[in-house]
Amino acid sequence: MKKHYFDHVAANPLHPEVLEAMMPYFKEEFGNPLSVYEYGMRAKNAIEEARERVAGLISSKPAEIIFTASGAEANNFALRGIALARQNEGKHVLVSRMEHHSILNSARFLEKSGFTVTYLPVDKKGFVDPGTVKKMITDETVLISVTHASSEVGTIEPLKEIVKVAKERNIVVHTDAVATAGNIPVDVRELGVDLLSMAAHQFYGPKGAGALYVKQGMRIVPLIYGGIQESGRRAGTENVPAIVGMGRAAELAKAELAKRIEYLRPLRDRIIDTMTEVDKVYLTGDRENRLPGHASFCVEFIEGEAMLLLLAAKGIFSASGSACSSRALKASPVLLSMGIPSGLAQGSIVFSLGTGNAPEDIDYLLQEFPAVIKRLREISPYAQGWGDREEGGECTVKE
Amino acid sequence: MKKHYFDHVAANPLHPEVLEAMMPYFKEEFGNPLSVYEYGMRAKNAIEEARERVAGLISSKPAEIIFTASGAEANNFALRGIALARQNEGKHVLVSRMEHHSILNSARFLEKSGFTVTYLPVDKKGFVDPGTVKKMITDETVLISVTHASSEVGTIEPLKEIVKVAKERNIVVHTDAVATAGNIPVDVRELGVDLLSMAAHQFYGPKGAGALYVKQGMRIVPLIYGGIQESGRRAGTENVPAIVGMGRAAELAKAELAKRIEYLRPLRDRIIDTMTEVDKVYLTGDRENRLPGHASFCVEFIEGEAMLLLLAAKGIFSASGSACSSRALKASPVLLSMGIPSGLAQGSIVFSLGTGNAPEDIDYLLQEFPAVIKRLREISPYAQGWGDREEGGECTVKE
Amino acid sequence: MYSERVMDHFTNPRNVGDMEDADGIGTEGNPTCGDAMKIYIRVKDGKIVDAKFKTFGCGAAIAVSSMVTEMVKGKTLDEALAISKEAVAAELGGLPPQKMHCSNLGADALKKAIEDYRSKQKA
Amino acid sequence: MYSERVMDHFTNPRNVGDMEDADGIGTEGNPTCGDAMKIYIRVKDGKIVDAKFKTFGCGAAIAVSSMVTEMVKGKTLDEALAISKEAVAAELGGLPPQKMHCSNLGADALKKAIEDYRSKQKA
Ligand SMILES: Cc1ncc(COP(=O)(O)O)c(C=O)c1O
Ligand SMILES: Cc1ncc(COP(=O)(O)O)c(C=O)c1O
Repeated sequence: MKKHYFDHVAANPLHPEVLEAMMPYFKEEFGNPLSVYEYGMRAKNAIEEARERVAGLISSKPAEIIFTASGAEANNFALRGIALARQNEGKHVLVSRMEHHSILNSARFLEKSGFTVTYLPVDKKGFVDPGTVKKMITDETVLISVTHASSEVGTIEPLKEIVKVAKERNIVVHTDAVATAGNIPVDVRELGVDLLSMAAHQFYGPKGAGALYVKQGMRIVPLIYGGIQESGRRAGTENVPAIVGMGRAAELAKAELAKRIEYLRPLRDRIIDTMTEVDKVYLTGDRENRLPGHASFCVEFIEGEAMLLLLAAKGIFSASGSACSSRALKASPVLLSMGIPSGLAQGSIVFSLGTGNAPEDIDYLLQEFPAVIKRLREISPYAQGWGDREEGGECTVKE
Repeated sequence: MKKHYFDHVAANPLHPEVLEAMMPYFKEEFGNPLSVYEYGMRAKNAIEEARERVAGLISSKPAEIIFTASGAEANNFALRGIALARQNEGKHVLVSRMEHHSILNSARFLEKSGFTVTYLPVDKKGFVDPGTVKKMITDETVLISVTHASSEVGTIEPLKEIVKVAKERNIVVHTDAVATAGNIPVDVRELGVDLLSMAAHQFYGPKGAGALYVKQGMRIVPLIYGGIQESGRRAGTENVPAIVGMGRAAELAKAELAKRIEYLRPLRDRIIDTMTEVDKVYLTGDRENRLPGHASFCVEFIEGEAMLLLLAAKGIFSASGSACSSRALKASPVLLSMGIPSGLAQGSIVFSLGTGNAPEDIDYLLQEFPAVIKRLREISPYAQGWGDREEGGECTVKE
Repeated sequence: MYSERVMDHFTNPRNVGDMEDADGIGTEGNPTCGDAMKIYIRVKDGKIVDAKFKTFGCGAAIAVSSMVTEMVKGKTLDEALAISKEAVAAELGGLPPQKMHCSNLGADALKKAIEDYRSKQKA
Repeated sequence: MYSERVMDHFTNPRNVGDMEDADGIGTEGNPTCGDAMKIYIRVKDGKIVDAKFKTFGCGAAIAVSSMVTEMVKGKTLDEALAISKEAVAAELGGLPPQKMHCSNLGADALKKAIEDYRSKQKA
């Protein structure tokens, strides 16, 4: 059966040219970048070239890029590194309710370490309101972290406006751009952010390579201590092939960005247009201001994992923010933060497209998906309405 | 010119079978292990198989292995994760003076966070004395971290005895086994340690894959927060190919361990026997109880980087703990901790062998190295003795 | 993740549907948790002669419902009451550990259906 | 890491050696820091006519010593005093930033050698 992969927020296939760029570093170029002889120098040069390419993708200086092993590491590093570096100026942090777990759980760690965290609300289209940010800032606020786009709903946040209100009060702003960097234009000067996280696997680069942009002159406490790699800000033998791959992927993304967006948007729009025609299927997140390949829905009366699996049985691969599909067994906090009722949130499904998806793949999806919905609704006890369950109940998992 | 690579502590070439095992995960098997459909399941299975293999290498249970991106990350995680988890029981930590930077600098971070750290002395052969450990334990001690072997001097530490004195007082013991795991037999039950760090690139596995063994039931606070990867103990999209590579490398290392050791030891011994015949060339670390492929020296009156570079010009690649070769511009704290005078420590040179080194490579080294020493001594102002400089002076780097 | 038996019962669930004038109806779970099921039974001479279900939930929840409705047919009420979560999971060739408790509500819903039947009998 | 010029002066250093009855001797640095050099000069008619060095140190330190001893030949003492670290580094095609200050002691050692010569003249 032909595979139709629509889960690019979970994983991207590696671009063949990226793999090609990496290969020498799995073979003859195995040197440690710290070594002073030729193997080391070539490895070091390869990393610095990658740094330039990654910087090029977001219009930063190369020295402002710190490589990490994942988006999650970059997010932990940013939140904790800045909070620690600035704790003498205040111990209040603002993060939005639609942040990735790596931000939310880092924020909880900060709470345990004596910081106060305020969680910014999200409106029903998935936007954080800069006006609300302004109201929630206190004299103690040292850091604001708002995602550039959540991978679950795809809405692109009004970061520039958020930075504007933050800068009136001299507050550092971090953004999690894991879902956007390499997928839409990201320019750190234009956004005005001080820190920005990214992950190579979100733009056809390898797993195991992420980066944190840290504006020149900004002090940050390391997350991983050790040697002098990454100017002493992130220790550990560099994952040279992965970093090289990230560099090449960044270069390709920059060159092809407009073309990729132009290709993906109409495919995405077809999915949104067709699926929102189906009874009680709702788009999540904003219609216009969203990631180019991202179509996310809540389907009433049925559950996400069941959809995923029936679709997978037809060779269609997607994601869901439902409790059962998350392995964490909790419905997506992102969806709940937008005011989506908990029962409806269980019917979450996300199609995230990539350049490998052909228009025929979308035809197939749009043919099969309504049938899956129909089938599961036939099994559902709520297909006529939620009844007294409309508000959802208390969720007690019995041990 | 033929290359003679004797710097396996800095980087190992990837075993071709390891790369082969990794390749599918750079191509068709690009799934995210968290995904519920087939791509995800295969990626998840691949990780769990790797976990079994890594566990097999150190005789632990698979569930006791947490994958990280480097040895440095594993060390940071261990020190800070255990210190935080146990801080209510006491805020004193013991680490040896010959630890890797990732331990020493994590220890400094703990000091800044309100812990007291005592640094265990090292004798002139590079051993930490269990009796001294016993004396330095206080009622407040919650964690002891002693390396299994330093990659700079190669001495294998009496861990079992250290664990014994720690266990009399119920203290958690971590060891940095980055230099030993995959190179000599490492059995966590036999050693009795509670935590153990390792890195794949030290046994012909890929960069970007490390692991921390955490004994079943031991609570540890995460270093990287986020999703539920690694049972919620280490977040971030798993670097599937690197983890698979680490698994395969562990499997190969386990199968070939005895053979590899038997091959390397005589080569190492030839280097040691020949070089210690040269005037004022001293072996660093213990003669017998050392890593099988590790020959480290201090050469009096000349400087390490100069040796490295002249050797490199002859196609011989090695390492040094001298200030100039470290990029951190400080002489190896490990050598100084052993009581080696600072001037002599600048003459550090380390040859670390691998299975790819042929006996002829050693012939070549033993022919060229004495000539390099002679040449540099001809340039040195101290070749007749250190004179009034014998004790070294104050090192003031002028800006 | 799921066994073949689970996938079979999920993709081809048996006994899906509502039952008009059922003798007992039991519901368990709720949408907030992601799993909710409704089981209908028809009882004759102290034995369950038919069972149907409607389920909102993941693959495991649907497979469990399907399997429970299969297992009860022909059983006495007491025999049916003795069906445990573990027994259902075992018949399905096992369930992933994280699904064992939250999605495995079939036995509970069945119990409620039997209670419903008995309370109606008393009335 | 090093430029070709540095590598040339390191692998084939010029003017290595001690100088018997030198007119001036200057030493700078020490083994603790990893770099120490000794520069000898011979002066005739106010000009440096010969220079030699002995250096303990890394590639940069040896190359710097070699270059400084080349640069001073034929220079007046004042001209020689004007040779800066930066000038030596420039002649070498640049030095890595981290080596700029700790290994680039040639100009300092030269200064000391000239001072040594001048103080002897006064005596
Ligand atoms: C003994 C020891 N510990 C820790 C490390 C750090 O490991 P990594 O470079 O993978 O972070 C090293 C470096 O190779 C090492 O030799
Ligand atoms: C918005 C966002 N932030 C952070 C992350 C974490 O990145 P990683 O999985 O590389 O740790 C993800 C995951 O893909 C993400 O979608």
